[in-house]
Amino acid sequence: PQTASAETLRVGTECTYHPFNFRDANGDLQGYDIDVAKAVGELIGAKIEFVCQKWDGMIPSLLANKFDLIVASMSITDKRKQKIDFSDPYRVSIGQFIAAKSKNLDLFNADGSVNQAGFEGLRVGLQRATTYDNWIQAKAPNAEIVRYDSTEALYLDLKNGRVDAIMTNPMKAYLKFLSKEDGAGFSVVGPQIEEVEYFGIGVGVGLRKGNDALLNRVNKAIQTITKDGSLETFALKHFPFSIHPKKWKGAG
Amino acid sequence: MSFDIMLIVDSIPKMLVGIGLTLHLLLLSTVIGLILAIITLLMRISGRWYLAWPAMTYIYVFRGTPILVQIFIIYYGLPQFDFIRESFAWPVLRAPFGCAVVALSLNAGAYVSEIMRGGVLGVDRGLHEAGKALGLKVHQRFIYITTPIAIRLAIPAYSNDCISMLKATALASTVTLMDMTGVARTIVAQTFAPYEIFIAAAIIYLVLTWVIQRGFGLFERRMSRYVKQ
Amino acid sequence: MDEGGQQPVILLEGVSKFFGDFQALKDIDMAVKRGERIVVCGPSGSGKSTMIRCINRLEEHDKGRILVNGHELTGDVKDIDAVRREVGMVFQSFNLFPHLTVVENLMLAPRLVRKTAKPEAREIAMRYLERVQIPEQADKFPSQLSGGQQQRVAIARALCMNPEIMLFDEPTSALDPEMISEVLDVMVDLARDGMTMICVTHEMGFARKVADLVVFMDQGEIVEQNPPAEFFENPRNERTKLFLSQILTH
Amino acid sequence: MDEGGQQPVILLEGVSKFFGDFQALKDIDMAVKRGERIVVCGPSGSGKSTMIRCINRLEEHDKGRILVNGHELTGDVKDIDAVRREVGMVFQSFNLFPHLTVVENLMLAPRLVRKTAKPEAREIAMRYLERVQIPEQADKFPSQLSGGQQQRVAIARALCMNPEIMLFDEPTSALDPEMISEVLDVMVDLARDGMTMICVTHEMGFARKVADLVVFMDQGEIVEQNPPAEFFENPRNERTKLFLSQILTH
Amino acid sequence: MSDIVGWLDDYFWGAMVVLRVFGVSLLMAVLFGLIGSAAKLSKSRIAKSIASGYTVVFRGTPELLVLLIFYFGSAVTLTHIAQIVDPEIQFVDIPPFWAGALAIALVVGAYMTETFRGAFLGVDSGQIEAARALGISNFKTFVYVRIPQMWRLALPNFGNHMLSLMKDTALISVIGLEEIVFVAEIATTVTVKPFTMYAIVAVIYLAITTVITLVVSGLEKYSNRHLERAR
Ligand SMILES: Nc1ncnc2c1ncn2[C@@H]1O[C@H](COP(=O)(O)OP(=O)(O)OP(=O)(O)O)[C@@H](O)[C@H]1O
Ligand SMILES: Nc1ncnc2c1ncn2[C@@H]1O[C@H](COP(=O)(O)OP(=O)(O)OP(=O)(O)O)[C@@H](O)[C@H]1O
Ligand SMILES: [Mg+2]
Ligand SMILES: [Mg+2]
Repeated sequence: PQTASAETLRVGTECTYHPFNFRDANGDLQGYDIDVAKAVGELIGAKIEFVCQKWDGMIPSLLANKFDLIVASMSITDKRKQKIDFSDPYRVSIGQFIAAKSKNLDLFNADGSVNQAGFEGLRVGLQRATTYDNWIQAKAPNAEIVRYDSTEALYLDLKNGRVDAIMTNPMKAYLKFLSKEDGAGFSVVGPQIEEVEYFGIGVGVGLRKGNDALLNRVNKAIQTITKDGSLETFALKHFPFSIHPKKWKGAG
Repeated sequence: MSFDIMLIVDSIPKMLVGIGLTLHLLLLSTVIGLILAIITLLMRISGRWYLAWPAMTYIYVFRGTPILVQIFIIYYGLPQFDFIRESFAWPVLRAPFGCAVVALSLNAGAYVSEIMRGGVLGVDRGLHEAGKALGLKVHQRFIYITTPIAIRLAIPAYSNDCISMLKATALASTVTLMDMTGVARTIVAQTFAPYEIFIAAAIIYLVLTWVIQRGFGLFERRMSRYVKQ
Repeated sequence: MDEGGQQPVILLEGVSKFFGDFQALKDIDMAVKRGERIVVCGPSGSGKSTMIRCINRLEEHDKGRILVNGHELTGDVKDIDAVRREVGMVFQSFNLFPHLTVVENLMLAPRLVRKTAKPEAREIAMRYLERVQIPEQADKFPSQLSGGQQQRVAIARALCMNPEIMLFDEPTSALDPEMISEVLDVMVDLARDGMTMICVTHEMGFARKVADLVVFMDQGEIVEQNPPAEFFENPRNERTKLFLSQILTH
Repeated sequence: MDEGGQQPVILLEGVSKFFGDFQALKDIDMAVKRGERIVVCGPSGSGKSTMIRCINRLEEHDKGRILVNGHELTGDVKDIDAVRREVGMVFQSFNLFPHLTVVENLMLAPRLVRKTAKPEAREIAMRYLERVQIPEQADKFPSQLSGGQQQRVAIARALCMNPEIMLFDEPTSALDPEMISEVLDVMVDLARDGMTMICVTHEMGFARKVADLVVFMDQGEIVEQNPPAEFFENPRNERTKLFLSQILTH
Repeated sequence: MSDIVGWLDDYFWGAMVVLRVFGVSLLMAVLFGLIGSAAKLSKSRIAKSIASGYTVVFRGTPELLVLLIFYFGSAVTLTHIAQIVDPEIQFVDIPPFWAGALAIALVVGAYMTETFRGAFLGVDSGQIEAARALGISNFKTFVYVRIPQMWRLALPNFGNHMLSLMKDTALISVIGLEEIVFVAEIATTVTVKPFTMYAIVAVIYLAITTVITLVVSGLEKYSNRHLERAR
């Protein structure tokens, strides 16, 4: 309907979630989310303009019309879906615990279920208003949750010993922390967690409700970049490994 | 988006969960700040440069930079150095509460010492001279003449400073503390209704401000019995 | 250490005082005997206040010698404390302690300096309040008194330390005309009782009535000093004449 | 509207003034003829200031009539502005505008009220500065002048509006003794030139020298009014006697 | 050092944002302060109570909250108002820069209201009487006598308010404006040197506040020149 050339879409993203969305030393935005947003923009013929927004204000800002799309590694959850719409997922949504090796934490039983005793009084750092927050409140209510405004602070404080463990995205953690000198004494604890009930069906693009035309165009674009291997290319640009599990079918 | 008054009413009780932490922060940092301020003031008016200069530098730096930046430097910045993490101060600096108290107290110390200095300088020189002429010694003049008058002169500014401190405790939410603002931000993250929730929080802060102001007002009136109406 | 008779209780010899480059006192000589009453007058800025402030070392003189009751005023703290105990001072602006009641104002120095017990200090205070005729104001705060009453309290406060010498720096010039007389009355009374006094004032009626000597200062110097009769009827110096004509014209 | 001859330029008839419940003026009657010089005296709080402040409506009276140069003082703004242009006032505390130089102080009202052009306003200002004998201070700020000089500037400032009548409220009581005479000299000079004046003052020498009538007030009432000779030599009322005795004692 | 160099230009642009917010909010705050103090000194009871409501609310609420409320709330409120006029309108918004500047200005303006009010009262009432006795109208008295004198009295406090305004700009990172705190945060994610990165922020703020302090004390000297004794 709209003429493609005239349209500008403002995209909200965190700008501090390395390597999904971040700013390099030149001041340019980079990352997997950014690549996805740009590709989507190109496919639907709109100019993309990025807006940096703190994580906990992401949805309120979208609702307040500070921008038109969220492309910020936001997992598609039922709770969020009550407020906003999501596109099809463009990557999986998983979480994992990370802690010092020396702590020898015993958080999960052999069958993969949660070992409540292991969480007793454990200080777990995570980012405010994330899927991890919801998961741990439901599954390990006896842990002490420490909420941060950004993920980067998580690694700093894990290293500094202010929290016993963190729950975060393992791909990001590997790249940013575990593979680095700082992360030498740390490792993942327990399996990757991807319960759809908490983590949703993956990470998608967020839109205000009642914008079905735009939603359809975004969905179509995501299907295209999933099928033509663009997503895989984007991922390999930032990670030394594929972030898309073999069984993940993506959109469509 | 719509505006929901009931949400404000409903969220106020939830927010009160954080009031304890807010008040705890406020109390501790005003008390420590007061002690720091007295030490700094005495250093400044000691007339010895090696005491006065550090005090002035301290005041200059802390009054010249935003508290938010101070909190970030103390919380995120200091652990960059290994020696800090191995020092005796680490148990305090390790906890976000400790960091917030340290930042707020240092801030209060700098401001309050200036307020007290204003009070001391506001004491009429003639009164010092009268004390001298009566043969009172330096410390007697300071205790019996300067201090009581300076305190009264400083109350209004000090009460303003306490209110600024209350407002500054809100910044603790940026270093993971669940004070009232921290709680409010978490509720926003769940309800996606920032407008209502933050207004509810503002209402509680306003009530606290009112209480503080009122308290100081009564104190000032008591201290000012001798001033002509 | 005791000097009765003709030994002066206050002796200034060649006293000079500088504020930066400005010389406020130029080579002042003066001798005051026990029981003498000196009135100092002169135009504004002539150094009257500076001189009497040097006598109880609220200012430090730069040259010359000042002896008060046998103590020489040097940097020595002990001498200064001794002198201040023996010299009472009354200021133009009263300088009562606003946060203390009248009687507390009077009790403060005896209690802190002389370590007098509280009931005794109170008794002394009440005695001097009666002397200045306002015992009924004892429990008010200074701000609740008229200027004349405040100045009388200030005089009583100085008397409570039982000083040998009283210094007055324009004690009535901040007062409304009708209050001046109530303060001067108290001072006349003191003078009659034989108190040694140096009083900076422009109240020439007072000078005539009680002064043994009127000292006229100008530009940091003592220009003329004479008994009042001589001083007023027969001023020698031109500057004195000019000053007297100005002050007495209307 | 023109009244020469014996018509009074200022007429107060049964004027009362309340501050809350407190009655500061009680049924005051007074008539001042052109060229007359009135001195008002009386104890503090007797209503002297209040009375002359009512005359140019710095206070509003509550009862009675006040006529100034034919204008009755009511709420009517036009009349008030007209009156203020014809009545100059000099305050105890000078009230010079501290942020303006002396000559700017003098020029302000002519320029703003009479719309006089700048060069002309300056000329007028300098004329009156010469009259009060301080033309050389024109470009200083008030704070750089002595009290006596400041008060002379204040008089010149009022004269610049070329008023018919001058009101003085204790113009010398904030001054040091030597400065009093320089201000009184200017006022005597004005009086000799035939200016209508009402002057609140305790300078009895001045009253004797220039006043046509001395008015004594107490507790909001005019207790006695008489020519100075009669007033000083032969006071009738007890309160007048008491007051005179207090003020002339020392 | 090499950690820092690549970020210097970001800090520079961040500092520009800070200065822009500072300039805009300072102008607005002075305006609010003058209006507020005029209202408080006026005889109108309504104006008085609106003004005191304004000062109570904005002096008693943490700046952080005011900022968040304005950032999120401006859209809601403006949209509501706009929809009354034209129901077709879906969203109205003010950009974060203006929301941030306005929020800070309202807070600081509340403090300035009190300062200006005090300064107006501090002008000796004798001055106003003298002007009235000379027949100068109320308005002209305000312009030629009260404002020039009030300004001098307000200056020291005004300087303090400028400093707090400057420091409040640190909070706008919370609503996503890319000023220096934000730059430090981003730089930390790459360099893992939080102390260094935030210390740069502190130094920049210290430099700016020092300049403000110097300017204010210069102005104070200038505005007090007529009080210097000339002897
Ligand atoms: N602390 C000071 N610093 C610099 N100059 C001073 C100081 N105190 C006094 N002066 C100067 O010394 C001179 C003498 O001052 P002093 O107060 O003794 O005069 P005075 O005769 O008491 O005058 P007044 O009648 O006005 O009280 C004046 O010129 C005054 O400006
Ligand atoms: N604005 C006011 N509000 C209330 N009471 C006032 C006011 N102005 C004057 N008064 C009272 O009115 C009475 C007369 O005051 P006024 O100033 O006229 O006295 P005065 O004769 O000029 O005294 P002084 O010699 O002290 O100047 C005093 O009791 C004073 O307290
Ligand atoms: Mg003197
Ligand atoms: Mg009066």
